[in-house]
Amino acid sequence: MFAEWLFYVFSVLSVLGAVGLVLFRHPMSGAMSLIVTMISLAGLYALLSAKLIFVLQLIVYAGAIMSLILFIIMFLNIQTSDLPEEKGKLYFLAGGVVLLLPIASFLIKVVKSLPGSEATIVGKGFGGVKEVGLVLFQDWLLPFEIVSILLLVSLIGAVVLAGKRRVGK
Amino acid sequence: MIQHYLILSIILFCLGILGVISRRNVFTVFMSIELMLNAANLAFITFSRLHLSMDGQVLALLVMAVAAAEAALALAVVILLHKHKGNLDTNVFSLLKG
Amino acid sequence: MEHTAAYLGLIPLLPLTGALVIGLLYMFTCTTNPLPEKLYGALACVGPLLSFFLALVVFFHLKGLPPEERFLVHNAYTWFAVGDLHINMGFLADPLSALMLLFVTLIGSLIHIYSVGYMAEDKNYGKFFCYMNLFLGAMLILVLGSGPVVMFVGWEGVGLCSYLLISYFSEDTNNVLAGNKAFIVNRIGDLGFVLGMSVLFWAIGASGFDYLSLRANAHNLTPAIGITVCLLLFVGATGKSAQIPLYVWLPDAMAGPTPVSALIHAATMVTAGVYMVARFSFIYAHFPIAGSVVAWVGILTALLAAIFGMFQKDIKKILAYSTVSQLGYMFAAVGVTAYSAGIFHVFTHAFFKALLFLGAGSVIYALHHQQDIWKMGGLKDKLPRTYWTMLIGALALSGVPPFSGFFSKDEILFSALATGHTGIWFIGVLVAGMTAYYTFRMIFLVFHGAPRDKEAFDHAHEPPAVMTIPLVILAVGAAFAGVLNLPAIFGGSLNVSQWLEPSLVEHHGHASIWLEIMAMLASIGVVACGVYIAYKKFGQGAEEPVFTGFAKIGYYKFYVDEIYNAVFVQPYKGFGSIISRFLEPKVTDSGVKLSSWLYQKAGTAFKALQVGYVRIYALYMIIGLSLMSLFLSQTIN
Amino acid sequence: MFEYALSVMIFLPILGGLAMLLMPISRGASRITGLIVSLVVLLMGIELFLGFTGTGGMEYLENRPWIESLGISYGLGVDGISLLVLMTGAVLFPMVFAIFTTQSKGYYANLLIAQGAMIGAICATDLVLFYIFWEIMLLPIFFMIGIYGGPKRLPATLKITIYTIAGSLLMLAALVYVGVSYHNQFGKWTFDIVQLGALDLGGGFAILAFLMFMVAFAIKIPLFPFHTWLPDAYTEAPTATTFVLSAIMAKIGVYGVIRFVIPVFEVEFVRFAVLLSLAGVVGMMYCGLAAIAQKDMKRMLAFSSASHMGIIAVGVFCMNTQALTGSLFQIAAHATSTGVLFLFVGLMEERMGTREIGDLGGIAYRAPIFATFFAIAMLASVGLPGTSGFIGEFLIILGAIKFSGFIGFLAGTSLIIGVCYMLWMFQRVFFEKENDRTAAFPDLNVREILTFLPVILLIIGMGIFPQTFIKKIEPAAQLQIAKVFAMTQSQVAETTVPKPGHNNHKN
Repeated sequence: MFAEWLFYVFSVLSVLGAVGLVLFRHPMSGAMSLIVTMISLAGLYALLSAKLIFVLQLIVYAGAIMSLILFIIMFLNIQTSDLPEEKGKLYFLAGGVVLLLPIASFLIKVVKSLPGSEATIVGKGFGGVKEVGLVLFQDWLLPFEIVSILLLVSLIGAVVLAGKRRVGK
Repeated sequence: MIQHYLILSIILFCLGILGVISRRNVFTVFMSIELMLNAANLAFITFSRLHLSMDGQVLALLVMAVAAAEAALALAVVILLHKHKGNLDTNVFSLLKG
Repeated sequence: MEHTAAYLGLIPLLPLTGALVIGLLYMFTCTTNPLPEKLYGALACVGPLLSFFLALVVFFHLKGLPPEERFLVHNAYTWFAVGDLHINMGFLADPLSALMLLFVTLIGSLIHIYSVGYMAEDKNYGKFFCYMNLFLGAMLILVLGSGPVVMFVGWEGVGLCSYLLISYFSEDTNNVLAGNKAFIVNRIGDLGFVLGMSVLFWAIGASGFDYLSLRANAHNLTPAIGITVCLLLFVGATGKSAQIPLYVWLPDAMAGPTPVSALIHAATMVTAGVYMVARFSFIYAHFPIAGSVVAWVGILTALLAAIFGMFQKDIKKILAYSTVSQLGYMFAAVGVTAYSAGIFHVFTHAFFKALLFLGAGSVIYALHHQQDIWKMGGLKDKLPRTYWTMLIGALALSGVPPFSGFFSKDEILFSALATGHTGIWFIGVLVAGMTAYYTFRMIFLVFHGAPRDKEAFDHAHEPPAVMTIPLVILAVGAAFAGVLNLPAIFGGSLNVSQWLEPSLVEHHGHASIWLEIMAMLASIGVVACGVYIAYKKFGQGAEEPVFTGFAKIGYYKFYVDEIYNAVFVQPYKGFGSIISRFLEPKVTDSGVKLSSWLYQKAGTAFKALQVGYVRIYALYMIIGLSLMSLFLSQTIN
Repeated sequence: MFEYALSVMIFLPILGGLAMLLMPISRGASRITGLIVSLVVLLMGIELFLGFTGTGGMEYLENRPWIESLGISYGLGVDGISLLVLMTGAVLFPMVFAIFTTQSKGYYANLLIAQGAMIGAICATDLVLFYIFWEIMLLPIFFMIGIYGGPKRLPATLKITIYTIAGSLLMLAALVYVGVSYHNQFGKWTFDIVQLGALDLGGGFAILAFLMFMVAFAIKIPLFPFHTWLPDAYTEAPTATTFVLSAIMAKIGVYGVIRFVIPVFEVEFVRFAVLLSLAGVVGMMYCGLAAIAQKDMKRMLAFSSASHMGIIAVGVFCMNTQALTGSLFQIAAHATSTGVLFLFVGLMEERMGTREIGDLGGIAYRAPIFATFFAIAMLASVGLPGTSGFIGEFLIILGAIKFSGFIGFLAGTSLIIGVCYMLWMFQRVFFEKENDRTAAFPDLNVREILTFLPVILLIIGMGIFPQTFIKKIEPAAQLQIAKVFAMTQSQVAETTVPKPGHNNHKN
């Protein structure tokens, strides 16, 4: 019961954060509201007994990635005048909603047809570091390694892109 | 109950799409994509709980790694964009125009 | 017998080989080191003379057989065979083709000899004789062919040679145009021939498509098909033999060298149509309606050409129209089923018309290519041999007894009367008078009176013997050939007609002997009038008149050429231009142009969608997904 | 060894051409290579012709399963229908290499590839295999027109591409339909043409598929009104390509109709025969009339070629042995006459730098050998007896008369129409006064004489001894016609007997 209550709180918060992201004009406000969503999602992960992911969501997403974004936003020192004028935003929003409604309703229909199940918290033996780690390093070893290469490539890529260019080229 | 998680995931995903197609601010677009990734992660984890299998969580983990890589690259691009064009409008990128 | 039959293939082959040899020699040497003319002349005469000799052998062989067995067939090989259609490259000698064979090779040889002299100054000597030999070969195939298809080979072959020889002096555009005209008009006729053959084949050709089999099956023809076949074949004949409405090419064909006019456009090729109708007598005789059409077309052509002939001033044009006119007679004859009379006229006409042409050639040769009779005159003393031989020819042409033309023409007119075609007889007699008039108009203007062009007159001289000897031989033929077919009232027994009997299917008319004598006297009287009028007007020398009224229209040949030009040629060319300037680029091609235009427009339209903003592309994806979802939602539940 | 003759004839030129492209050899060496390869193919073709027995069935069969799950096989064979088409493909190519000495390596390589693909299309007995070769055959043609063509080559290439690709795609669709129908009726997959003959098609889809096939072939033939690519493509293409297009590729269109359309779609074919033959006749007259208004010799010949193809098509649509045999014979005759005329025009263009009829004149005086050869080819093209052109034309007209008097009459007018423009052109080019340009025209040299002589002799030989060829093709034609009639007769019998409840199914 308490878990259910928590679920509604987190979901409302996350939706509000997402709506904020879409609506706020300044990216700084958007980022702040996205952090709300992220943290709420972390809560939801916890409700789903995914302990490791709950931690990682907080550390990696809400912590690392979002602070990187915030850092860049502040680094660029974005003024309101730098922001693009978004005149047709409302039309796009309204149109987007109209277009997304059928998709969402279809997906929801699909979800509804799935077998229902209670989401009670599972204790030991599920979602911990050990369980995830076992699966990750046994069944998912190759994707894991590929992702590590991807990270390396993006690291180098970011350095090359953002680094100083020699003049004249 | 578990279906509500999935519905929430759908809603968040749609909001992410909405952000991508309606906003011209690079940061917002970028963050909307992050939102969509998160929505997907939520679905993964919900299914992982539903089937009591770790695979979904592993996938979510990988998605996070990819998101981090993406963030690094995307932000580098944003910096470049700002350097060259002086603003943050996605409409500046119109090289795909036929 | 087998032995003689094998000669049949050889007869056309000899001149063809001659043509090949001369042609190759000429082709490879003419631009580098031309060979001597004597060589070409000698080579050219060998083939025709040998053919003539072989023709004699064949003729006498046939003569030695009983009348009903007088035919020789030589099938060289199967030409082509498809389904029921089985065509042999076969040659048939029967009385009809043997007679044709004889005079074609004889006159052909004589004209070849004559040409050796006449063409002496021409630089393309070899080419000329190559064509002449080729022509003779084709003509012999035409005559000897054992079936219509083989005949058609010769038929088209002579047309080709006619084209080549008419446009022989090809540097002058008019000559080439005349050649083109001849070929194209002939082709129109050939279309009739081909269609006629095809219809005939599907009707009765399945069990053999040669004359003998066709003749055996001719009774199976229904009237509708039979008449169609007759008329279609006759279209072919009008083309080749210059009858209404396709006669227009023959006068223009005089652009060729004079021996060509004599050989091709007077003696041999143009009579092919008559020969063909006679060959198909087994069909024509069954369908008198078709025969009447042939006869009327023939006699009207005779009349029309005679009218034109009275007003011409070019000596060769006069003879050309006279040829058309005489051909009309022949068709009148074969139309009223008097095939032997028609063929006999072909035979005599070949002599006297070749004679007249060669004589005219001598005159032209003597006057250095002057062809206008109003620039001649008084040549009687300068060219005595030419004069006398031409006079014999003129008398024969006019139908003055006892020259050959009288007998053959009279036979035709009497046959018309005897079969009840009074109208044809009447026109025929009228034309006889007109013929006499224009023939003697020519003779008087050329040979009598005072010379009109003094300088040319002084330089005129009798041509060499190689040219005059053939004249003399032909003159003998023209004078006495009639004896071969003396009718009963002169104590003869129609030898030629009897000879031809086995080849033809004839219905003889019956008429009293008094009628025959009356008719004969009438035509002699009319001819005499014609000669007299000509003598009165031109005998003592006359000045060139200025044509007015009817004479002018006659001189301009009723403007038929102009009308044809306006009605057929110009629209034809116009169609061509319309198609290539308007229809092809604007209408027919519009389908492709339209489709490419549509693609372009659609491309422009879709280009507007390609705004270049990624988020808009994402929007398109969403639109697609949305539509798919709408569709898929209906499948759920 | 000789049982793989067809495969060798197909792949030797293709591989030779590809190798030529890859290898760094000079243009002279590539010409010699091309000449040798095409001569080998020629010799094999002659050997094949002599060994051909002409019983009406397929000979030199090769059959190997290829894509077994769909019943597609690598099947080759020759019968009377394809024999003469194959011979034109094998015999005429060496001339091109012998005459045109100054082209580039790619040009010669493309020619070789085109030859191999054409022979493949001619020999294929499997519908899919045929389609593949049919498409391969187009590629070198596009390249040759697009790269080596005249000043307006790009629009011409675009036009021929649009046309032929459209046709090919329609054919592909129809081909799939045929395969699927066979699977539905007999429960197995095959594209073998002999087995497809057993198909019993009916209904609107069959008509649609038939029309798709017909459009594809009509474009290639080309049949009125799908001919508009032809004048542009023929005019702009380099001479050798025009030669290949007119002498061989157009014929494959006609051949395709006989080989693939008639056996499968007998009923539809009979139903549309009148319409199709009318299209052929109208095209013949239309292109013939257009030819007389042309100022460019090559363009005139292009229209003339289209005109002749119309008459050949009529022979196919008349559905009797004579007309069909005539068409098959005329295919070879037309290839030798009009094809060679194109080569002559190419020679003239090479020597004098112009093909405008108005600029020429008097060539016959300077170049009697050339003029004689030209005249013989021209006379064959107007169907003069004694040349190859007559036999085919006569048989076609004869057959057309049986089919319908009206069509026969119109077909017969080709006798007149052809001669009009040809004589007009001959007069302007070979007769009349010579000018500075033509006065310098050199006659054929020994090499050229030796190249052209065999074909000129062939033109005359085919006119005088046609039975040599006809006896090899006639049984196959007879068989084909017999099949059509057997099939349609049974169809008619079926439809006339009323079957309750099934009446509306047919038609």
